[in-house]
Amino acid sequence: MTYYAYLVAVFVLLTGVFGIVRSRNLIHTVVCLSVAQSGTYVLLLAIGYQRGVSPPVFGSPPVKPTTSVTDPLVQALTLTDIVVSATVTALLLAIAVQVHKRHGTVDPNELVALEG
Amino acid sequence: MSRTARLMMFVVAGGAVGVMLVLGVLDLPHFGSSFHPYRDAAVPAAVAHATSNVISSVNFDLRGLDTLGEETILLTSVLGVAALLRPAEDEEERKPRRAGSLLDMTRLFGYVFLPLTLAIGFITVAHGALTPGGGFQGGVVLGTGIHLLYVAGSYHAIEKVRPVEALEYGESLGAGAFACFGIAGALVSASFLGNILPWGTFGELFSSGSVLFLSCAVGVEVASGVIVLLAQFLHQAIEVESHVEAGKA
Amino acid sequence: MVTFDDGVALVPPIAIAVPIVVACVLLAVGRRLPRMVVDATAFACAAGEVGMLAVLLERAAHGRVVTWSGHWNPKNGYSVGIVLVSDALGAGIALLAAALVVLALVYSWRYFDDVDAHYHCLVLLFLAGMVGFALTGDLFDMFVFFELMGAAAYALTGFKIEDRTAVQGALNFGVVNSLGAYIALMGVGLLYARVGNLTLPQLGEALAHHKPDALLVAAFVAVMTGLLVKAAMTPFHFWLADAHAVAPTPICVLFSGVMVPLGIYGAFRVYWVVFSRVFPVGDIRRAFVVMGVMTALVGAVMCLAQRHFKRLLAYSTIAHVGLFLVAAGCLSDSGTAGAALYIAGHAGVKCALFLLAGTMLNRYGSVDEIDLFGRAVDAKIMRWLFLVSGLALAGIPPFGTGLGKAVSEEAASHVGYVWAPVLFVAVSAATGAAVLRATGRVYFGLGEPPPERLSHRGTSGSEEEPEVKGLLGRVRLTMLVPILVLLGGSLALGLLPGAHAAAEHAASAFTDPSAYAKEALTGREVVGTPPVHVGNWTMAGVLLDLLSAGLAVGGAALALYGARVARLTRIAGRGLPALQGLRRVHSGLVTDYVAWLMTGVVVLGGLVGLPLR
Amino acid sequence: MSALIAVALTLVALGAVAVVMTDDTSRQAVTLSVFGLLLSVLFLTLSAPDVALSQIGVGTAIVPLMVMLAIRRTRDKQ
Repeated sequence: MTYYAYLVAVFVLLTGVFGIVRSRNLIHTVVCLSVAQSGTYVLLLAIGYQRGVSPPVFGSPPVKPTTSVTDPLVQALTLTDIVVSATVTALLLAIAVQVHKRHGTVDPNELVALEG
Repeated sequence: MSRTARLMMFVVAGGAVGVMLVLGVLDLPHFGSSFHPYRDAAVPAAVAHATSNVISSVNFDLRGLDTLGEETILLTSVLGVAALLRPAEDEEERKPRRAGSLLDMTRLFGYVFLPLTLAIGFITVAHGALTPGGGFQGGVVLGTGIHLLYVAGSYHAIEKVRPVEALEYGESLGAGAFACFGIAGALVSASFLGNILPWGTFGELFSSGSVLFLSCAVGVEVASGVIVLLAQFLHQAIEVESHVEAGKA
Repeated sequence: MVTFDDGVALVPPIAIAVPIVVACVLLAVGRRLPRMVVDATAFACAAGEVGMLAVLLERAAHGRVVTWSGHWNPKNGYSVGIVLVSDALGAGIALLAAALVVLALVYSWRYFDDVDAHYHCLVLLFLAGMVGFALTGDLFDMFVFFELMGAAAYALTGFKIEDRTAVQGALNFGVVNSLGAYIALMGVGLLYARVGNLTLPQLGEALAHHKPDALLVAAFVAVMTGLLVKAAMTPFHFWLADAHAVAPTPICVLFSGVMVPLGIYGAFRVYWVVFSRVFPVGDIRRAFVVMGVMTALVGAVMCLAQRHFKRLLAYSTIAHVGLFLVAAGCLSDSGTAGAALYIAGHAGVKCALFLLAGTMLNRYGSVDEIDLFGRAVDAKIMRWLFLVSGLALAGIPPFGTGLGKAVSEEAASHVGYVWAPVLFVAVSAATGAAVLRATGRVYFGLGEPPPERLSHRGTSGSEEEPEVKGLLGRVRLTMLVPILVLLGGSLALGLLPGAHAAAEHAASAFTDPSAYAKEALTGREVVGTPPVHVGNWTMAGVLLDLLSAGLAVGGAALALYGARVARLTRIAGRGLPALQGLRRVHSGLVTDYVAWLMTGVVVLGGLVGLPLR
Repeated sequence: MSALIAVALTLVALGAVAVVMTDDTSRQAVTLSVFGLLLSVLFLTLSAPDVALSQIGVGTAIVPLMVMLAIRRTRDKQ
């Protein structure tokens, strides 16, 4: 059990990349890119987890601050990562919509404008 | 490269990368271990600035520059989407057909939950320094909440409520306020993005000084950014008809 | 002189925040302002950036400027805040970015007609990302500014939405760079788990003299992958030709001039500060040099095979990236100094060439060498500018490119790679020959008119959409001045007496991780090595430069008139299938590029990890 | 507690495979939304409430909505 979380993180990253390589639709490529990125969420939060301690928030049920809590930094990094994922996904979806307008198709294998 | 050749290359390369990463991951400290030196330093630092939610303290106080970069990425992407989905010469708008039939229950659901979601959004932003949540999460809830009007009412209803241009002000106001606060902190107390506002007492609503201010700035920016983003995609999906495609389809 | 709370220490964060504030103001009120005011505001902000960063560079030349954001100065060597460390090379490449943005904004003055303030906001946010990436001393902060640069670059690449190659190039660029960044983030996660902190000095100190185990190899390869995808090292380079060939001309200037070199700067910054005391130097040197040679050769061959002038320049950038990797990959002070000089000199010449390509596109509606045969013989000024730039690209003295090439050749042979001068001369001659061949055909009408069968091969440049409504009568002054300034800058770099000595001094600070960490964590100044007094040009360097310029002219002549010589066509015929194979590999499909990216990670992992077995 | 984490991890891994293998464009937005929900559940079990809330907002609501609208825009109009 000790390494299962890290292995799932690597598995999700590679699954996402596999999705990109086999995709037949640019929208699906962008979706698989965000799946690949969620591999990094799992790795970061697994690194920050500590067995049997509460989250580092002392306000909801007001509790005396203690340092036996899970790591706040990985959660801040994952928050930033989720924002980056959402925004880059939105940008790439907008580009994919434009590719469909100009090329009439979203199948990456039929796009031949940039060969050679 | 043919599709099968590409998949073969990926299977070989992906497998080797997987082996490399797994070997690397096996040297990590055990899952759930208590080795977290940064947490041992961050919790006292957050408590020193009277911030109960240590994650918001890390986000807006200890590592404020990361969050400035993150909000600028959000601003850049919304700007990029607006630039990329701007009407091209060979496109014209067409008014969407009458909306389809709508269950009364969905209409009720929409109108009941709309004020509720907006309230939750405001609370999440305001209590960013106390309870889980903060500027970003609250902004997301606010941004999506307004679209319940689209679920309950119709596309016209939502178009009236969210003037896209006014929301660009909200977005640039939020990101600009964050950056200006950083510069002000640097000029006033020689500390860029330093926590120079009064910290208040631990556990109260108006505690944690600049964390609350920056959290609200981010809330405003994220809410308007999300609405402008969804407005662009809704506009593309519903209103714009491109001659290129019309000709081809 | 290390300053935690000195005035200059506040310049780096303010230099990052100012473009963001101006971009927000332009976004809010841009719609109402006349186009002229928007241009002037963006120009003033970029000029202000140049001023601030010049002051920072002048101070950083004497010693690192350290800024802990938010007053979180380290207590007994540990801090929870983010540090910005500006040494001479960091401030220098940030200044280069700001200067190129100023020139790009001057060039695009009244350049796009249908654009509102969004274009200027994106350029300013792109500048903020580049300055942040250059000056930060925190590993995750580098990832954040890396993504900020990326987001602005994807939107700017696809800005000409009516051009069907632009949108496809932007998508390839976006998917490949983002995937590289996410793989780098995995590496950052591994490092954080091992050390418990994210700032480069604290990572370096904690890992110093640490036995390189599987985690450090995986983390090093992952972080390097993200940075070297941005630096367009083979086999991560495919996105660059697609993105450069289709982006608006002022944006290509920013891509080739400073964004790609920032990838190399970031890779070697992370290597020197964090990993230089972990891995044996020989293995990493071999890895960088092997990948550098591959990149240089692929870039040079593809550059000669292009007919689309902007794609030709993009592959020339890839070839030069290979040379920078070999120079900096020598992991020596003089190698780093040579790479720094070569990057600065190359930035001036390559950006001038991209701006010239922009004038070609907007006067003749195409950048295709075959279609425009002899069309521009009347352009008196342009033809000589093209000629000078082609020779400068080949490294003719006294241009900065020649100086950088000479210093890099000397450093590489000093470290033991005696064959390096041959590679440097051959590759820079090849890129110079390609540019001179294109110039000869379009601006001088030399060589036979191309036969019909040549006209269908590869991506032709005639599809590209001109960026100005209606073709220009003559070249506007706002387009000519930046070209002259860029060529003049590269020339000045070569002629400046202290250039080489300054680069050596800056390189010695760049390649010293313990001084970097001590100054960042304790604030006590570390006396750097005394500035070495070395002349700019050596006889051997000048001769090699002249040789490569001569080979470039010879190569161009060969390409223009070679078809007549029967024996030559036979040799060319034999080499054709290999070239066709290489060209088919550059397929323009993002699915292929991602498969190649994973192969690149495996090759990098093998080069770094296997020797440790 | 760690049994719950193991279950959540397995579901996330299966969710990733599901999203990657759905070629039918109409179902991609839904599977992505379910995957976002599974990630939120995993984050809760790893005691990271802030991140779970953010993932629910972004990964379950906004990104799938944008994907659906993009797919609707790029479906060839008969």
